[in-house]
Amino acid sequence: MGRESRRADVRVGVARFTSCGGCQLTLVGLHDALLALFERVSIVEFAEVLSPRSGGPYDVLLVEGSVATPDQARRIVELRRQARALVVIGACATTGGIQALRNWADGDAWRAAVYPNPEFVAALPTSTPIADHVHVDAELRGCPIDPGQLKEVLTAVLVGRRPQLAETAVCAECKRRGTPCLLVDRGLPCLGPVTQAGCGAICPAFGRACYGCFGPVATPNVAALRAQLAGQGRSDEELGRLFAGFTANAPAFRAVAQPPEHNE
Amino acid sequence: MIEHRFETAELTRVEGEGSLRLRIRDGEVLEARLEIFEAPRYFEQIVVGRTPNEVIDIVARICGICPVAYQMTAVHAFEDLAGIEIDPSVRALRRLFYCGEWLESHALHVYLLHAPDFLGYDSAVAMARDHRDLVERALRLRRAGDALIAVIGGRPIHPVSVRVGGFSRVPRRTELTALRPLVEGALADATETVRWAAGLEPPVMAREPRLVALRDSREYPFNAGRIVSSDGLDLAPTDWLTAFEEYQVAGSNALHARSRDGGTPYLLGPTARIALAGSGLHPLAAAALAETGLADEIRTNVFRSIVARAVELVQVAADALDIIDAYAPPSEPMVSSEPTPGVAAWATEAPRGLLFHRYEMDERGRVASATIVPPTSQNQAAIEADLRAFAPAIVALSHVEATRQFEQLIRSYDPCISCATHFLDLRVEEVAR
Amino acid sequence: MDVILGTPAYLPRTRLPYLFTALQAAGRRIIGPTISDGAIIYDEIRGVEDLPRGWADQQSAGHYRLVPGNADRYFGYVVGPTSFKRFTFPPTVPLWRARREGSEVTTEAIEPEAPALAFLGVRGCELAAIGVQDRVLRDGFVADPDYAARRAAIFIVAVQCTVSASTCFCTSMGTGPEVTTGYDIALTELNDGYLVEAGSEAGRRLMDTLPLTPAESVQQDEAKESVAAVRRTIGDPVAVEGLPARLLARLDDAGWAAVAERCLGCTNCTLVCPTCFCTSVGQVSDLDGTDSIAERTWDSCFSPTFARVAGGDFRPRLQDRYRQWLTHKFSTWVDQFGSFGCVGCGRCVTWCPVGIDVREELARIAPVETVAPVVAGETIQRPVAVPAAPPAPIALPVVGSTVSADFSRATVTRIKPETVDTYTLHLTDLDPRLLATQPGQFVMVEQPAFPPVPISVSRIGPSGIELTVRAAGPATKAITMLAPGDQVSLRGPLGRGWPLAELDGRDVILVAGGLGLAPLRPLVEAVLARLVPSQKVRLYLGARTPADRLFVADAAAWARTAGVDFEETVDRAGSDWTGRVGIVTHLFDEAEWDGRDAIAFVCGPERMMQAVAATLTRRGVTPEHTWLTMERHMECGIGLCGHCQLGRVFVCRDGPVFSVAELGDAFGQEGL
Amino acid sequence: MSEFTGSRGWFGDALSQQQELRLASLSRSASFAAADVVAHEGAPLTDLGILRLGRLALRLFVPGRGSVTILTVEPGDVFNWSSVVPPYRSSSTIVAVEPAEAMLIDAAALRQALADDPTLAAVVYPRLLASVSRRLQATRTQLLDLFAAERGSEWT
Repeated sequence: MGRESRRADVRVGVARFTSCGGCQLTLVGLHDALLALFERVSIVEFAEVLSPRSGGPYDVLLVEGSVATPDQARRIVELRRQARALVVIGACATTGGIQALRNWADGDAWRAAVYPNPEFVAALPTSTPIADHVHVDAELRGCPIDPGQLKEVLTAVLVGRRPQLAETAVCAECKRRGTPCLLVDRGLPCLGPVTQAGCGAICPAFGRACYGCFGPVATPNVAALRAQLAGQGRSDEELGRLFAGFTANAPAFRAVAQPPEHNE
Repeated sequence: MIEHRFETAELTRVEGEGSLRLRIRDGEVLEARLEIFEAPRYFEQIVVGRTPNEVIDIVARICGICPVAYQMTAVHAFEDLAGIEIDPSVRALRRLFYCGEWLESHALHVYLLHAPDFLGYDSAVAMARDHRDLVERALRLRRAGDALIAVIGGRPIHPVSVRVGGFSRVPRRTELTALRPLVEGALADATETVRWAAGLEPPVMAREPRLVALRDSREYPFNAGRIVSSDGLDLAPTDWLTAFEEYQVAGSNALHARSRDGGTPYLLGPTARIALAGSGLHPLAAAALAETGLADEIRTNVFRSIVARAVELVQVAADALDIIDAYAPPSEPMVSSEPTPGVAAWATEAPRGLLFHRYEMDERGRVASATIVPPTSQNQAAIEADLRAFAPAIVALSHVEATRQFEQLIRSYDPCISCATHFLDLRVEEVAR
Repeated sequence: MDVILGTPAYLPRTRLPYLFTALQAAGRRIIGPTISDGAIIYDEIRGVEDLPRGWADQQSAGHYRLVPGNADRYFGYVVGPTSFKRFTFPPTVPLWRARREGSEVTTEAIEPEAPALAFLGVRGCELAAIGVQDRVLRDGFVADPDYAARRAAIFIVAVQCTVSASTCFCTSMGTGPEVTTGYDIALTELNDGYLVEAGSEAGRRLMDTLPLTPAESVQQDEAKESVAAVRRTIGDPVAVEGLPARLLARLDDAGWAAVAERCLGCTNCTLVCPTCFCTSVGQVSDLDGTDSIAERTWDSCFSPTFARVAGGDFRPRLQDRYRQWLTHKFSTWVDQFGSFGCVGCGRCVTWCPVGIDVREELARIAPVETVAPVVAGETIQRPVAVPAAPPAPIALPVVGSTVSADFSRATVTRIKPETVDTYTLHLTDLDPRLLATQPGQFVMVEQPAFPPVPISVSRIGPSGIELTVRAAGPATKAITMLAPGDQVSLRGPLGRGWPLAELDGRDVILVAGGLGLAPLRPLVEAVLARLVPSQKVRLYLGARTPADRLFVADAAAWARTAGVDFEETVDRAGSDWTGRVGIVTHLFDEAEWDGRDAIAFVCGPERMMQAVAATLTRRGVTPEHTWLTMERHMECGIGLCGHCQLGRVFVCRDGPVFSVAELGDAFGQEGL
Repeated sequence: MSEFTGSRGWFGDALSQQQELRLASLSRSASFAAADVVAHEGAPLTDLGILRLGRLALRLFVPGRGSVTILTVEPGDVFNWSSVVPPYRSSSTIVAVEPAEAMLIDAAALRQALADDPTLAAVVYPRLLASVSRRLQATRTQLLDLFAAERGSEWT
């Protein structure tokens, strides 16, 4: 039935928008699976690691980063046309990233604050997720993405099955890992109950509160968590900052996120 | 009149987005510019109003390759301001943490980004077909680096445990000793990497660059030391700004750094460290370097920087083993601290060279303003100077070959444009009129 | 001293290390209380120095702190976030490995690991919890081999509670504080040492090796009194009398939405619960998908995907999920396993980040004085008459040769397209048990790298069976892409089929919608094979369009059979279709027949079955004689994973065929 | 006219003899051959129909998809019920898919009769409403598209 042949020429691309590059580097972090992947697919675009760039069309295009310049807004539309499946990877691509905090501010002011000659800087006043611009077929959350989840998505694409990606809250991973709840036993402001799992509940296992880098679960009860944290004596300002993190621009968090005032 | 114009569309195998613009007329270099058009992310602004621990989380995101460098620089700046004495075990763990990042970063650059230039492949994928062993070695080294960062910080990229005063959690001794076989393997791989790299044939080049690095009397520089240069500079790690400044290059998103003495270009990174702080090398790394007989050429020929990186791979693997063996967990993972107003500044050695942070902290202990100077923006001037010097010899070659060598030159600096905003787009276009 | 079962002895505190030595000498690793991350958890401990000596735990809803307690005591705490299920039912367990080489498929069970462990410090509520899980996972319908193996390797050292927390309610649930049964050794911590009792022969033998002295009566009295004091302190916070029925009567209570306002849906309550057993199976495969390992992990009825199927979600709202959890623990668990699912340990109260207290929710939603008030105009009309009292517990299907939890291989010999996306696979080389499949039963079809898919058997022949599959998602699509000669792995036959014994010469009404005809086809064939002249068979089929009709040739033959009334309709058609267009209930809502002595079998989408059942009721068919097959998210197919629960039943285990009477309130209830 | 009354009549036992005669006086029998068009979508209706035999298809024209049959009228069903509701135009095209026989009631006269005789209206309207209601229920169910295949993402 051609189970083997039908996957031989899978063209995979990796494209980067506004980001730190950490999510695409996660590919390199797949270690042995990376070599297996090299043998299994043609990586036709991955500028930061490979030189030859044959471009599209792509069977799978992994897109990292947010849309933050006018040129990127045009480029993503073109890439979408060339991609059969477009998978967005990471907090920047799925929510706009930490740089989306500019969406709260006057973008020009921020530009002027950092650059002496802001007129040379071609940037949009907002940083937005890829899905705000084109249809996306799947998303990998996280800042950065989890190597296991990346491997799962690539395997699922090659095998032709649905990627198995957790949709529970981080709490479920804490419990499986055996980490006691930090909200309960230390009163820490943990975003785990409203944050999507997938990281393996790293932060609580390392003694600190989850800061929401995988973004909100599908139906987060942010209001209830916020009320609980406020009831423990936290100020509105602190709670606003708590949600103004790496996925602040995800709608459920955006509603309550408030980045600190800046000196402009 | 012949004008050669090189504009690479997008420089590949470098971290970030930028381009090279080179114009040569009748053998004279009119313009040599590394352009960075990475979309800006305004990190200096994002950190305003944040607490030190929030800053540590945020600045990691400047770079997916060297997040540890950003976290380490920031945490030491804040601890310096607050006058916190950290536990010696925490200090050792931070050094181990940084060793992990150097392993990762150097292994990636040496084998996956840079080696194909020397061996005549256009990518590691192509190289892997003939030299699977090299790629496997790279991945083993990276695995060791990833494991070291993850055991301390939870994950290899954007680790989570660094806090002002220590770590939110420290590993148990058994967790570290479990990694020993992996790191021993990395040491063997690193030692082999030095031999292999020394045997690579570089293009000819000889110049005497100005070098800047941290130097510490006790050890090879990571988190501590004084800022020194090949021409006699000697500053506290907090005082970078007294000798250097940042400026924005016209037509670019990048802020470059230059020396206040009139802008003499200077070079950071493995070459500078070995030249200026080589006395602190681990005996195994020093022996590996001596065996190559290339201690001088590393400095004068930037194409030999791959050897310097390889020596540093030995350095960090050997260093890591020593730290693991001597490790005893601190009594408390973290000492507490109070919000402190004032100026927090520090410099550490990122894999690519000296990284400087400076934060003005308001009366609540929140960031009022920030200056972050990554190594690549400091190296930029040196890269452009080298391009300028190197161009006339290369321009006679075929366009394809010339382009390849230009790219190889740029890659020799391991530029991280993500950091510098932070990418190179090398639009190579030759125009003869 | 000679240890006699049931006669307590005494171990001075200074000699407690001997217990560790004795257990370790017996080749056991010890799992017991130790401090980690600010809480007393259960983990491997090596000696008394790992115990939380001198620490107590302060607990209330959403709050836990370690505080200094009686400095000498090792067991001066109550319970922490871990439960011993972590070691009998670990968070992740590999179940089977599946491989494909060419057309050949192998599926091998992975041998359970069963380390010899000693649990130290098991409280009364925790012993009860182990007992509850024993009934679910070991002594139930199908035993979970991994659980059974691990459980058999456990030695239990119980410790009587001499302190309690504000969150405790074991007294109400009848599980504590006294440790009464199920242990090998039980300790009671006294001022200077331990009262030690053997609860099993193994316990007695171990006690023989300890430096015990006879227990004095004053020590025995002190032990009794300290436990009795705990009982008095806890009181009786939950009124359990009649609780299952009270809760089921309140499925429509506004309180569910109210608690959902506060509930984070985080899964903490279920995962700290020592009895919750819901799991999901994931496939870990190579890049080619030819080699995969199925891993079972802890899941929760609060997970967004838990009740999801290809077409939607049976419990889309947080209030649906909370109601599922609470009603399962305190009501439907009793129907399914003969006890409450709650042991009153209070973990779900303490470890809820927002401090939702089940005791308060139960009192608010199902108060004792409740006699479900009926207010005119406020009752909810359901399409089917709802019995006033909860129906009797459901008889489990006959277990035996008709249900098989093992995987076996079969070969695809033919694939026949039925519609544009639906195919019928003919399978041969079957395990003989599959040839004994009853109409209405199903199989789990497993392919390497894909999740197993429940498929109803659409024909049972002398040498093979047929499966009719719609390519609704990747896993079902992969099945439809198999070729003749390919093997598949099957687990089955599973579930309870159509009650053929109930036919009894009655008139038969069969109603199918869409793919629902697949599980009905073997029934139609069985009915027609035993048709007696006095019997009428009325067959009503609905489909989306003429092109979506299944088994067209079979249907034509049925229509020609004497004694069969055959009608079919489609939802819409082109102008070339001269048959009926409209909904399936219109085929018989104005018919002449009287359904009072008839038996009806219905299969189709749930909303369609509700309409059909309502129409059949109006035509006189009784709820007891109206049989349906239900769809829910099936993951294991053998009643062990919890996904397909529908009120009092598990669809895979107790069904998928149910009578409307059996389902009662659950049929057509939103969010169940 | 037994079509109107009695246990098998369309209006059941509710019609008085006088009312039955009145209705009968407005009615006539009609037969249709297969493929005969009984009504055109949007066209004025002159008769209310009650099908006795055969099958009528209610069709809507969908540009690009042609004529779609959304419902069939079976013996005992009413058709052209729009003839008693303004604007008295057919809401679909009605085609006989097999030879059919129907009772047609003059719509204008019926409307007048119903206006004149509230007791007649009190019998006819509920019956008509029951029939329309049943059809509405069916339409709702069809709208749910219960038998539709679930649509997943193309590649997953």
